[in-house]
Amino acid sequence: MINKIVSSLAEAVRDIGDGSVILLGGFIDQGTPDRLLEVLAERRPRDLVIATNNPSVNGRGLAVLMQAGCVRKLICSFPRAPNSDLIEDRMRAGELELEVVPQGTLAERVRSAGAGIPGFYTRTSVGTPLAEGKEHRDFEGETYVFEAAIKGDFALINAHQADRWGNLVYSGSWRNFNPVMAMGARITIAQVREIVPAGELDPETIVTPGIFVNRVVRLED
Amino acid sequence: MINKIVSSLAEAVRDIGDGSVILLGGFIDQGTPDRLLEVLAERRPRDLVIATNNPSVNGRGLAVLMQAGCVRKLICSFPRAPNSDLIEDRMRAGELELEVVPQGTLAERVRSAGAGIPGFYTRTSVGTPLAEGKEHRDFEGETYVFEAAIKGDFALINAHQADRWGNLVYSGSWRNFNPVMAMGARITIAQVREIVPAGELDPETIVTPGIFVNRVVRLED
Amino acid sequence: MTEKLSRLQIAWRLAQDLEEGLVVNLGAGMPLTVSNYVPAGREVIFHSENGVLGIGPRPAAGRENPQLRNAGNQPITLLPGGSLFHHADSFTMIRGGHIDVCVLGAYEVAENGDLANWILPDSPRAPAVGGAMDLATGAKRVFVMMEHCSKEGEPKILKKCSLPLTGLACVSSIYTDMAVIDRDPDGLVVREMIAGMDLAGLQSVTGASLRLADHWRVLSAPLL
Amino acid sequence: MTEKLSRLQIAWRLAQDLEEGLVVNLGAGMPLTVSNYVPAGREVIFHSENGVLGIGPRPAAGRENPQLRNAGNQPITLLPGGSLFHHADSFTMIRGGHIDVCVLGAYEVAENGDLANWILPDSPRAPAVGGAMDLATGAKRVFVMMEHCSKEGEPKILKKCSLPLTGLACVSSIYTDMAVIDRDPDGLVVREMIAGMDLAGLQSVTGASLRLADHWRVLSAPLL
Repeated sequence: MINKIVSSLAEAVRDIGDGSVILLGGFIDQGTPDRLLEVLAERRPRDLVIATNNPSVNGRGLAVLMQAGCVRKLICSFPRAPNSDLIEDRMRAGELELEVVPQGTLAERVRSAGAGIPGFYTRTSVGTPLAEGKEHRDFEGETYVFEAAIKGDFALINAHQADRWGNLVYSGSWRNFNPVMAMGARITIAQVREIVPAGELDPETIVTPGIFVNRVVRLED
Repeated sequence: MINKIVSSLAEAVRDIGDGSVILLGGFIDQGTPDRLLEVLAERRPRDLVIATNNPSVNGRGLAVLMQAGCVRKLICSFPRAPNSDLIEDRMRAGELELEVVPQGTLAERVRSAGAGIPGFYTRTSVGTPLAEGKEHRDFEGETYVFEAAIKGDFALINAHQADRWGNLVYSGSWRNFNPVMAMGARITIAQVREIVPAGELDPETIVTPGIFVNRVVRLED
Repeated sequence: MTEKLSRLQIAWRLAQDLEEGLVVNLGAGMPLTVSNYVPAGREVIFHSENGVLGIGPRPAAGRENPQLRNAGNQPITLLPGGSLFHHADSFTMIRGGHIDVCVLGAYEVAENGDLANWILPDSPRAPAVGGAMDLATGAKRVFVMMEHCSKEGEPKILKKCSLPLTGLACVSSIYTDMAVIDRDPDGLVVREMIAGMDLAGLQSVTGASLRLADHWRVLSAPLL
Repeated sequence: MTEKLSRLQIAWRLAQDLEEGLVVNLGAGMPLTVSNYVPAGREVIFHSENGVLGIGPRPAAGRENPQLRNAGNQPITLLPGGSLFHHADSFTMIRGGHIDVCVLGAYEVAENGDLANWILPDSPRAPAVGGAMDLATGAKRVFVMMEHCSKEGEPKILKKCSLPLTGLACVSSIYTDMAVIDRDPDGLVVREMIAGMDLAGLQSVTGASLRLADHWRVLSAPLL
């Protein structure tokens, strides 16, 4: 019987090793996989590359992982937060590399990886510092820049409900990057608030089909 | 008050002119916009370019439009059907141009158009006749082919329920290409089985947000 | 005398130009206030890039849903007809030209429509772009709302931006505390000016050449 | 004597190799029969490219849902855990390498794994590819099921395909009425042969060189 449910956060993140590329769902502090990140931080992996919209704004999750010195590179659209001094200090110390990516470009780069597409052209960022050094190309008189896919070794995401096949539904604006990151990684791990029996989620309303999900762990109340 | 509901099929297709590029939802005969196509055929537009997974297999919809001599070019993945003699005869007579596209490439070319992406790279079709004449490029040791976006002037689709904002839900496997084609056209027109008051569709379960839909027409029972 | 508009009055003025049925994205900060001033009975569909269409009035205190917030992280409600979707679909809407209007703040706007609104080169803070470039480039029309001049009194509407750009030739209209200015193929056209202001006066606080529209009007807004 | 497998027996044999938890796409036609022979109690998730995951048993007569069919247009059911999605997401699954196995028929397979299964150049019919190229290229493993030889008795497993290709170096395993053959970096390896067949006999009806696996077994299937 297929069963993607694991019994603990520690088991869920057991094989995230040094140097892994990790995609994070969430937006600001909406639907972030905080508990997975905090338990991962206890293991002190080194040199992680994190792709996320923004750093932790609530001092939880990613902030804990960064404070533990686990992150070598941050790929994100909005690297600013109440605690972003940490980011800036580490950048100045040469301990953290930052790649700033427009928000929609970040989403599409990850979706591309999930869809077997090595990269795509977009008008977004043309003429700005973020397009510098990237391939430019004209289509029908408009200039576009090439953006390469970002493939994750792991995705850590947050969802509302799951079943044992890994099907997921979200709630409100906590959906955001979560279904996208789920598509772009080799192994996707979801922290969820509720697990329901297979068949209880309406097939018409499942947002992330279980094919994109490897492990599900329910948060303790 | 926003109201995308129009009162007749004829009104829904009123401005589809000669030479239009039209994207069709549906797969085999699952969820095809047959009535919109049949009413369009009555107006005898000329030189239409149709992008669809397959020709009509039930003699309805697209078959009626083709029999009326309205179609100049067919972009599709599976141009074969019980009535595809019509296609082959017209091709031999030089009256119909056929562009065969792998099914997933067709979906992604249309989604790209909807997403402001002029084209993308895929491994699909590399080494086959369908990649001939297209740009090839290597990424990390693999060869990819460039596929250009297909932007529709119109999309004709089929959905289960709609509201006055144009939000759509589908039913079962009749979803297929419909939400994709809805994204890729300048004007999207949906034939639906039911119209419900705004707010009745659960926001979590809407598949095609109304932003992608311009007109909705309810089929008579 | 020339009474400048407050920030809320700028938002009010801009809101009057949002026609029924438009899909509008409001940037974080000042632009978010625009939604409060759409004339009653007019349906405008507000989009938030974190995956929401059809944002309604701010929830009453104590009635906030923690799982329903906008891109500025404020609690929101959904109107009947609202929908939810993920980030890739949200930016398909933006990048694909499905958003009718986005409203952004600006550091600088150039007469060719170039926009600079995301980074000050001498800032010690990490550079943060968010969705600004996607919106500036992808929306059908970009409305900028800002003070006409910087705190130091320097013009923010310029011949050419000096700051790093957000988007090229993307701004369609500028709403300031002194004027409403549209961009056409020949440059910037003043559609409205506050009472007491004339073109020479406005030109003197503007770094790009302005023309006056034939049927220009007085810019006014209710007290807010 | 050498008793060749029937088509259903080939499907049965292939089904035994589908491990619990795999996501499997079955091509139209003969491959669709594979789902009938997965051992009881083993959960295999069947995918259909028109937007379905978790296909269950064929519905009973009179219980068909006209709005729930597979890519071969047959009525289907969904298992608990099944889900529905649109074509772009469905081919994200395929092109993105999320499908563990696809099962396809073939006109020809080459020893390097090239597959030809979509077009006969002398056919008067319009060329039709459907999802074959996406699946051949995108699935993690491609299982071919076919008769070992053509109706004319010619080998279909060849040094090099003569027909237009569907995909390059994509076939992992071949299930025929005579043998189960895997592809490894050095070429084709016979894992199973029907009773009475030896390598020389199989080689004589095969256009590419075959090796025999160290622990090869007899290919057999129940009467179906």
